[in-house]
Amino acid sequence: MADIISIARGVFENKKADILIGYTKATSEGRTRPVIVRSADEVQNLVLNSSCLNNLATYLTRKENKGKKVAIVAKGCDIKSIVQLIAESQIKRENVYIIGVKCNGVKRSFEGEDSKKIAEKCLNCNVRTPHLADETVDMSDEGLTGKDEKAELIEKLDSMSAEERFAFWEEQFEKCIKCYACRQACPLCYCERCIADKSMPRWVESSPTKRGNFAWNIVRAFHLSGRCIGCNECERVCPAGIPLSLLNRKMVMVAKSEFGYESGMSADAPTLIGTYDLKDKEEFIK
Amino acid sequence: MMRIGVFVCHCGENIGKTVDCPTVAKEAIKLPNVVYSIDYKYMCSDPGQNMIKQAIAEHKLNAVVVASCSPHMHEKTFRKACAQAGLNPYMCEIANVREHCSWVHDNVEEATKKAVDLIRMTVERIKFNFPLSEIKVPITKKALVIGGGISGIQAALDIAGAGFKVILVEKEPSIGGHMSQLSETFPTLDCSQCILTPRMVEAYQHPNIKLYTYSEVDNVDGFIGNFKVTIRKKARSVKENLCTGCGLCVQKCPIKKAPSEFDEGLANRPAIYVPFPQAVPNIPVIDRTVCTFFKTGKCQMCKKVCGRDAIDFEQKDELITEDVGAIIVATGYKLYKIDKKSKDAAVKGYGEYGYGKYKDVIDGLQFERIASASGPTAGEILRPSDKKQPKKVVFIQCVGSRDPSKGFEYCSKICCMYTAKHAMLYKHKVHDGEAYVFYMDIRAGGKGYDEFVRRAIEEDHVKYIRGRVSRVYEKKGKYIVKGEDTISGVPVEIEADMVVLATAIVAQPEAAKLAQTLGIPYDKYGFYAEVHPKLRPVESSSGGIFLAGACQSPRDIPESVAMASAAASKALVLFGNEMLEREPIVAKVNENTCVGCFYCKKVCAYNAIELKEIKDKKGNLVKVVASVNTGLCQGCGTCNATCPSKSIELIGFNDEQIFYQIKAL
Amino acid sequence: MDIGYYPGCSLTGTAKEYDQSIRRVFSELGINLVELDDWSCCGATSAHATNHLLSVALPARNLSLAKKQGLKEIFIPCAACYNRFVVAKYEMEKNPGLKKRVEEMIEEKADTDIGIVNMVEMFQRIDKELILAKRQKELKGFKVAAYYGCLLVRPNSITQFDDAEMPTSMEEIIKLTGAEPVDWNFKVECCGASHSITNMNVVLTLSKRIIDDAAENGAEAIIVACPMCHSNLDMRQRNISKQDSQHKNMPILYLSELIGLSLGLDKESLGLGLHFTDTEPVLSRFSTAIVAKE
Amino acid sequence: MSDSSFEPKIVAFVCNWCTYTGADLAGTSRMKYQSNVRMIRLPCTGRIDPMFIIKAFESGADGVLVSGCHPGDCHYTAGNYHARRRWILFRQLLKFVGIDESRVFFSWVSASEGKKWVDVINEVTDTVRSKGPFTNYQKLNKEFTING
Repeated sequence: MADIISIARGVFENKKADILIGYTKATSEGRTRPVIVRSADEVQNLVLNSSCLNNLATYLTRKENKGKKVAIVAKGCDIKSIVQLIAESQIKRENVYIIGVKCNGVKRSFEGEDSKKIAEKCLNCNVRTPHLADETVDMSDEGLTGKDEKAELIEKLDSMSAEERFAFWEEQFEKCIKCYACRQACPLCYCERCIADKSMPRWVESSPTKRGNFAWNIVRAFHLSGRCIGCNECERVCPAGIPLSLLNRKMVMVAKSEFGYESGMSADAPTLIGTYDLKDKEEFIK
Repeated sequence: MMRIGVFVCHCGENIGKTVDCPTVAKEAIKLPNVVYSIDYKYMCSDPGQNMIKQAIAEHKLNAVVVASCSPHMHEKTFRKACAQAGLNPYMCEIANVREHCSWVHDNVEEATKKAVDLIRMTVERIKFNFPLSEIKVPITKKALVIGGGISGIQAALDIAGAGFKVILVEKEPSIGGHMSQLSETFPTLDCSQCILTPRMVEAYQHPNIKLYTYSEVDNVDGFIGNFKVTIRKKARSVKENLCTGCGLCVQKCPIKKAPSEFDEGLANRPAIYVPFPQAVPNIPVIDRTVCTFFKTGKCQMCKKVCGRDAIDFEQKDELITEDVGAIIVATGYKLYKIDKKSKDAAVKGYGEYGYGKYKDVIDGLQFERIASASGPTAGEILRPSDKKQPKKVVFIQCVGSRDPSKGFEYCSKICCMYTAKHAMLYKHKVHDGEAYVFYMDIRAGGKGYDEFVRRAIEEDHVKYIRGRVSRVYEKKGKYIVKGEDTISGVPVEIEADMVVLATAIVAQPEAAKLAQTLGIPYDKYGFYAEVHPKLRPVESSSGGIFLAGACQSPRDIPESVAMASAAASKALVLFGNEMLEREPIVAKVNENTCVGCFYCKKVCAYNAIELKEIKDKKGNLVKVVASVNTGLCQGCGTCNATCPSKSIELIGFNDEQIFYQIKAL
Repeated sequence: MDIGYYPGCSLTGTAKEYDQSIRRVFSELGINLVELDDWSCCGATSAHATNHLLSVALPARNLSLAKKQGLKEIFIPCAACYNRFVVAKYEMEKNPGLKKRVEEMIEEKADTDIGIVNMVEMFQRIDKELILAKRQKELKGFKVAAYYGCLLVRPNSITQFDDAEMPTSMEEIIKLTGAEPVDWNFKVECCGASHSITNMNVVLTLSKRIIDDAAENGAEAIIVACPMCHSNLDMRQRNISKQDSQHKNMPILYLSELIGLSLGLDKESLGLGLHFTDTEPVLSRFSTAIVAKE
Repeated sequence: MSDSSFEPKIVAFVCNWCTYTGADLAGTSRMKYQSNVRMIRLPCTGRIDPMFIIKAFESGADGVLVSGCHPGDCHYTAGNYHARRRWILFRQLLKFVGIDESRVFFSWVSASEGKKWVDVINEVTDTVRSKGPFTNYQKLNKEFTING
């Protein structure tokens, strides 16, 4: 199978795309960073390995990339977000050239102890072979292992009392500084004016107060309910170290258990929000 | 700068008794931006409305909060008053301190506190109201009438007579409804068919009326002034344009023993049949469930004898769409059938009366057929089991009606009258017969009604027994009717030859389904709900859909006809306008912030969300956003709640209004 | 399954066989009847006519006992007792003042959240398949009249059980035995109840009408779920015979006895020997009809 | 925790066509219920945004009720179905972040169910009263008033 550099070169030589979003080496050792490649001359710096953590799909909806034909290097999880973007009319399938990555899992983090562990999202991955791609590239790195600590934490939270759970989240959300990095990194937070920035009325208080932080984190998780594909970029970029993936994962689990729904699998399938079933559960409604 | 006036209504004692209105007014003036407040005995009265108008002028009010009854009651009244004083009507809001406060609470302190809270919330809300003007939509000046009984016929004739087109849909093969089954009508005892048939023919021949018999309404889209209706024309198996109604096929059909619906099972009809001789249209229909050809593929006798080649075994249901501006629902009633008691039936049933078990225990409509000159006995009173003349007949009223323990709570209204009529008709035909009526009490309100019942008792010597019947059982060829005479306080047993049950009037079995198709509310019995029981009795709460006859509650003929004309006039009021003014409660898109995810489009039940391209000065496409077709939008606001960035908002119930209403809690 | 059991006075005296057959049948069906400890009379047919407060207090005391003994439901096979209990419970729920007075009288907190189960409901709860599986004899061709009497179904707004005028639930239970319930006219007519002692003629007239109608409609036995109905219909047939030489004996069986017969229980354990009207004609019919087990 | 003098603040978000009208009927029938509820009228349950519930708690509510037309009865065809799906998700989210989801109530009350409305309100009020004030959230509110 061809390597990423020759594939990228082919993209430009065959005029498959105007630009290509991929990964390149970052200055610090062991890190990668996203890069936008505009011609075949620039492809030699592209890399592809288990340090390619970013979900590049988030760049697809950036204003400067709109209207262009974009090639993108995407792991299975990233492709799920591309699928979701198509389903939500944000991009057109024909405008994106997907270089799917056959992937055995990426690192949990760029550095530290976690860089030796496999990312938690990779443990239950069902798209190691891309489910939607124009061509595929093999990322042969392997050998990463690790435990799904978040799954255990969700179970623990579920078994707590409401009071204990509230205390847990109060402590977590208190750390939030409202930098909105979670939002910026999220491929599905593509609103031009987020509800958190709406001032008339101000549903979410702008200052990082406990109450505003609660409101923000709840609304973020709710707006991603039935949409989040679980790339966990929000959590990775959070400077305060809030375990945001717990919220999203919980809602993914709810979508699965209540509706048998999984987002990001097919752009033609009906979305969870926006449709209904006459048989939706209502045992909680009097 | 908002200058808000608060007007607190006592509603006589209705609010004033539980809510301390003067205190409420004093509290209201303390609220920010409230520059004027006052309480008054009757705010909706002329002087009350004038107070509002004067205050608007004198205090330069630009918003008005009226604390009074439910907005469903007087929102329009007060908004109109504001408009007359030059204030935009949508700058007036109601705080419901009657239905939701004074009437439901006892404690004056609590109710007063709640009233102040409700006003504060409304005041905070109104600060984010802005002037709106009505939306104008064109009107399709054509009506749909569902149901071809006397109500539907009357409504159709009235609208057609005013010069507008009418579509009349009837699910049976002929129009006429229950009235065509009746023998004579109370209180005049004139022949039902004699007065009905001319009306049926008139409806059939009217150039403005298009009749669809053997048809049902499958789907309704759209809204007042602009409905799109899908009508299912069921396969009649007879080509209407070819059939001359000669009746040869009916005569020759070898199947003779299908129970006649028209004769309530007391007589039989062929597989190809015309329900009754005066049917309109006089075109037969094949009952495919009994026809030999449809069962075995053989016979085709009707086809062989038809000189016009009008029989069409291949005919399929046909779907027809029609655009109409108003809909009149006149689907009528059914009699409660007590023999078939299903487990989940709304009522427990009256198995103890032996209906369905004894052939001579019949219901009111069956008696009508027996008494009718066109009926199975040619009008002679003969009992079904042995065709002998019954010498003693017991009539039992309120079978299912006014009986919360076993039946329905409501009164079926017409049974007192028709039972008196039945007993009279019986006595007129069987001179030596005895007629007994078991009743709870006699409800004979209506012109000439009580006189009619008196006549039955005094001139025709019908024996009225006040009390209920506990059981009817057969013993040695007689039906023992066990009951109680509550006036003498003794149990009575009557050995009758025939028993007639005045079973309850119930809604059509498919009433709820049709209501859901039409989007109109109905009560727990399946009767359609009027928007106001006194002042708007023929309007449903869905604009442009009107009610006539017994589909709304049990009705007799004069009432049904009156309702039908009233409903027709409501449709005509609508048709008197060129454009329809609609409340401007519709969604609006903020095109700057919309990113075109189109979740709003997914949740919209009215296809009111369209795609709009935003281009820059050079004509390059910048983005595609949502856009609201205000003609289609009905203002539910589901899009608003769904939109993640709140780039679509429902005018009149926008985010700021609700936000500040909550904040003022 | 455990359930509280309130036999009531009749079942310790005139209706011993009812008690006996109930205990036998339910133990066979795997139900543990926990007899209410220290139960007392419910006031039955006389209290409510003489002292209303007492008529509520008597069942209330027993309800409180049930609560204290940790019972959630009590099974009351006597229709008269059943009626008193449901009425007392209903009245206390509707009238807090009355409940308070009752509490003063019984010097206990009155509890109304105890479920009350009558004879027919008891059988309705048991898995049909279980009864069918345990059935030893199929009473096929045995025509019986299901007699409810007045107290089981009335007042219907309070008992909420079946239909006051045309009940059918007992028939459904009877069908499990293979017996055929007949369609008849007097299933909810009064038998005269406690007039048996004070004005026997009333009882004779009423009971005769009931038995005659059952016979006319082909019944070979009448099935009851009330000790009072049973004693009137069973015991008074001798007197009926004295007045009417044409009278043919009609065996009167408790519902529990009928089920017991189909479960193959012997007549002694069901107490069939304790009846006044001979039950032998019924018993002899089914001595050989053993159902093959799969 | 539950103070005997505590009277809960309850907000009801209701649809105009069914529940609001049902509550009107309770009024015209002169039925009585506890006075703690403050009702906010929306055209349809479809209009009721989860943010309303958050805002209600921020504004000091101890309990929230959301009520609309029964399935099949929606004046706008399907608003209540969309709402129902939304609430299935939102309830689970509230639960997971420790906001006692049993302070949020949902009901279908039709225009003819005045009695049901009375029962629902009394039940909601009694339940919330027995739970006591929603101190968790009010703690957050307090911090806000001091800082901001």
